[in-house]
Amino acid sequence: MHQTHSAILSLQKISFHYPNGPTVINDLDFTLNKGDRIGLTAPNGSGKSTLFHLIVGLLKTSSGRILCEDQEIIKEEDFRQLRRRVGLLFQDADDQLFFPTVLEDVAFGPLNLGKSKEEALTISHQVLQRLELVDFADRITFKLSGGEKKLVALATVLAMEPDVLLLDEPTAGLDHKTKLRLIELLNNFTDLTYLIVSHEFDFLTATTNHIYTMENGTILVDEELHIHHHEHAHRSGQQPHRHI
Amino acid sequence: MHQTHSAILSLQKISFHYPNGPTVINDLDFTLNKGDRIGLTAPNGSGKSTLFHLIVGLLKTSSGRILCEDQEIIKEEDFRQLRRRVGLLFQDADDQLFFPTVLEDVAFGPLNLGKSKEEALTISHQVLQRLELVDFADRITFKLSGGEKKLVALATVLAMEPDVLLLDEPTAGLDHKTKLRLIELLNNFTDLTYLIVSHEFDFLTATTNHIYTMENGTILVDEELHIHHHEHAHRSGQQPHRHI
Amino acid sequence: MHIAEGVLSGPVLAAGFAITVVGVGIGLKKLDFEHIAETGMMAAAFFVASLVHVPIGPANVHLILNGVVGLLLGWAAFPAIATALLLQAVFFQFGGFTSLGVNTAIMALPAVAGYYLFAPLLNKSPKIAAGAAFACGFTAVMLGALLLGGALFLSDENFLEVASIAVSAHIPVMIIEGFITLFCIGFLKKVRPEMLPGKENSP
Amino acid sequence: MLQETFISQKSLIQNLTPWTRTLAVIISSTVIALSNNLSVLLPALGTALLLVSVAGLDFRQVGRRLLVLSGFLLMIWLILPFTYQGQIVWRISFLSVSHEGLLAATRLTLKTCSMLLIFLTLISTMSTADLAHALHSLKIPAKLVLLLLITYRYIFLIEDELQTLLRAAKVRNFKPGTTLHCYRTYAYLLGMLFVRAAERAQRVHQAMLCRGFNGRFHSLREYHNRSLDYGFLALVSIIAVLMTLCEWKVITLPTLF
Repeated sequence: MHQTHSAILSLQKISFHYPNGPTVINDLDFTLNKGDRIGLTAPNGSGKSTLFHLIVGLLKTSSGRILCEDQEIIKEEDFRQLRRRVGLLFQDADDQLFFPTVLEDVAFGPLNLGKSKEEALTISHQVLQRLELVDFADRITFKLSGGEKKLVALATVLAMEPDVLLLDEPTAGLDHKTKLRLIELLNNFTDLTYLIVSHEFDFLTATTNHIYTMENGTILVDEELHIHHHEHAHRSGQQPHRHI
Repeated sequence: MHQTHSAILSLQKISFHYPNGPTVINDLDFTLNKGDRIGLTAPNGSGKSTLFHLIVGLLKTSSGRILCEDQEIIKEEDFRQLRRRVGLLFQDADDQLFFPTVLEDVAFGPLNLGKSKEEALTISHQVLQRLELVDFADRITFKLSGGEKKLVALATVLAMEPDVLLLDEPTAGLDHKTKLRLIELLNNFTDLTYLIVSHEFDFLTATTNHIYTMENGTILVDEELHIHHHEHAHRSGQQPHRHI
Repeated sequence: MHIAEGVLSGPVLAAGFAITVVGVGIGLKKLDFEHIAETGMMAAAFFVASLVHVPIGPANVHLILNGVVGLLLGWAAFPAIATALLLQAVFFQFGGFTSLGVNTAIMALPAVAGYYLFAPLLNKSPKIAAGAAFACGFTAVMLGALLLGGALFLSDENFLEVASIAVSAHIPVMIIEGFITLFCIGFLKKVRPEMLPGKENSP
Repeated sequence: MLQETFISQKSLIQNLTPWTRTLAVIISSTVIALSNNLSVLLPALGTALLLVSVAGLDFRQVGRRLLVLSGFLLMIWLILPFTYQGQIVWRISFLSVSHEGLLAATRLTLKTCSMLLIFLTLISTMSTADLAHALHSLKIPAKLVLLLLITYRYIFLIEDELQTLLRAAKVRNFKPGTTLHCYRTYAYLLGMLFVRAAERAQRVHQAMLCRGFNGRFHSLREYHNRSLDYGFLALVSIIAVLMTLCEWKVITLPTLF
């Protein structure tokens, strides 16, 4: 992948290992350009979540450089600025939501960005509207279903008005209906650049333009996976089932 | 499904709803005979975990009868007796392993069944041996990996020497290796009757003889899913992927 | 909120132990087996919560939360706090065996007092409930600080200045804990009201 | 991250059973807590330091733990010498330093440091599970022991949840400060921690029921004390008796003050 002037995010030879631990991310090079919709698929434990945590500075790289629009991100303050622009959707929505009501949760980000209460509420309502969650504003977040929580978590991220979205296994534990809704939503975000990590190939083919794999702590951009269809027959039934 | 004299567990028209809540289990009929290995697959929220909780009496049925070898289970004391014979493996092993070390966790059940310290230790060591976990006896629970925790949780259930196992999404969050190990273990338990709830069709085909679905709070025994193979071609790659 | 070992006099240590033995005894007696897992888990949660440092001006204080503990656990606050303090001693050497009695009493007596004084008000109108929650957090720390100061003063009258500094250092903490308790109880009221007293069974 | 810094130390101390170590700490810290005589407390600190070196603990880590006391000790040294009633030894303008004040501050420092070191060396080097069982064999009620075991089991898990929630807040640009917004955020975050703990407790209780729990708890551990244990306890007891005799002036050692 070649770096262009429109690279929003550029990772240059980043590596990461836990203190006295094995190397999780190994000389990883990657560039995300404006408008990119990229999928990453890889076996468990190949460092996908770690990669996301490194990008937003929840973990510190052992070596290598992270650049955001040609500016190197080094200090915690740089990462704070970066986090305004790069939104991370956690794998488990329960880890992301801790306010009593949906509206308060969505408004939390804007408030942290220094918006006034009124502005934060306006933004939150807009985001909820966009995700067709207006009726949820006063619901107790904790009591929502898994799928609803996932959408609310997405709303909390979008309320920060990011340029880039990082989605960590967004379909984990979701029912089919919510998955379809998520696909539709992502396809409607024409102004967003995003990077999705997922096991579900079908979800990635429906939402991204390029799919790469991760192996041994690095992204294999040379071995792009091509979108393709599956034909296969079942002797029995229309029952929902899953192949591995 | 017909009831025979060898029915270990028989559910007759059981229903359940939370107070003022919707009906979760609805007129469910089901019989588990000795030696049965049955899989249940169903969408999220179709009441699978609720069913298991009803069987072992963690929730009380709103109506219907639960019989264990032709004896109706009614009072808490009946359920206490039932729980010796019907072991439930929880979805989250962290909920089931509540002691700091493995051995005391495994021995807890036998001790509660009135075994002496020595007997409890003997049983625990035997179970750990059977699951090839002998080295784990003195390990600290919270330092185990997810897969290890699952196997230890299975050990705690087996230490009660149950006739029937209920496994609630046993593969959730497990890596491939542990899944294979679990399949092997279950297939070696020739003396066990079990009922597995799982999303993973392949896991069920590998471990059970019959697979049923749950829908609208009841088990559809008429629409048994048949074990079958999938043939399909990919235009690209040997990359691991998943079909839905 | 704890006193290191080796500070207090024998009689004060003994009195602390006596109070704690009685308190833990009552707590354990009221703790039926249905609630052992819950109390253990809440003790773990409070232990972890006390690791959180909140800023006040340029400094940080770590949370005490004995007001919340009292409201949620009633008399079971005694065994839960004793457990959490023992873990603090093992992990961070905050106190030790000899001061465990006094330290438990310092935190748990106000927790139980807070339970009796303010728990009944939590089911009243939102304004009263909010006021009660704030007052509970504030009072629990204040009483704790006074007990701490008292323990120092009773050990040696010459500790008067030390004791008064220790008490006044807790004044900002009282205010912070008031707000934290107010919001925390408000959260629980919305999200899981059955955790609050009067919603389920008595302590 | 919650860490048991001293737990994996291999030394003579680790060869003693948790029961021995717990009893030794109870005996020695009780005696030190009740002693005031410097000719008792100085040897006590010496013994504590000796224990630390026998245990082979990392001195930097130990020093870090002593720093925990530094705030309190600083306050003691800044206040006690000037406020303690007694014979004045120095006068610096309007401040006067009393002999008794200096003595009290010294006494306190010696006591807290030696007690912390003894606790650290003998108790913090074992897992809390071992401590719980040791306390059980020292007649602490089974219910309390079970409580301690469950609490210890789950603090790591809950701390993990706390860190995850704090990270989630950080990702959304939360920055702690002296504001109501900050306190509200922390309170909600902790509220969520408590709610999750309560929900987990419910599941744990169900799991306990499934394994036949009826409120009785049986500890599996038995401690087989060996001659090393009895020797150590005998040594601790002799020192304790000597200290007590010294404290009560039944015997006297050369005093330094």
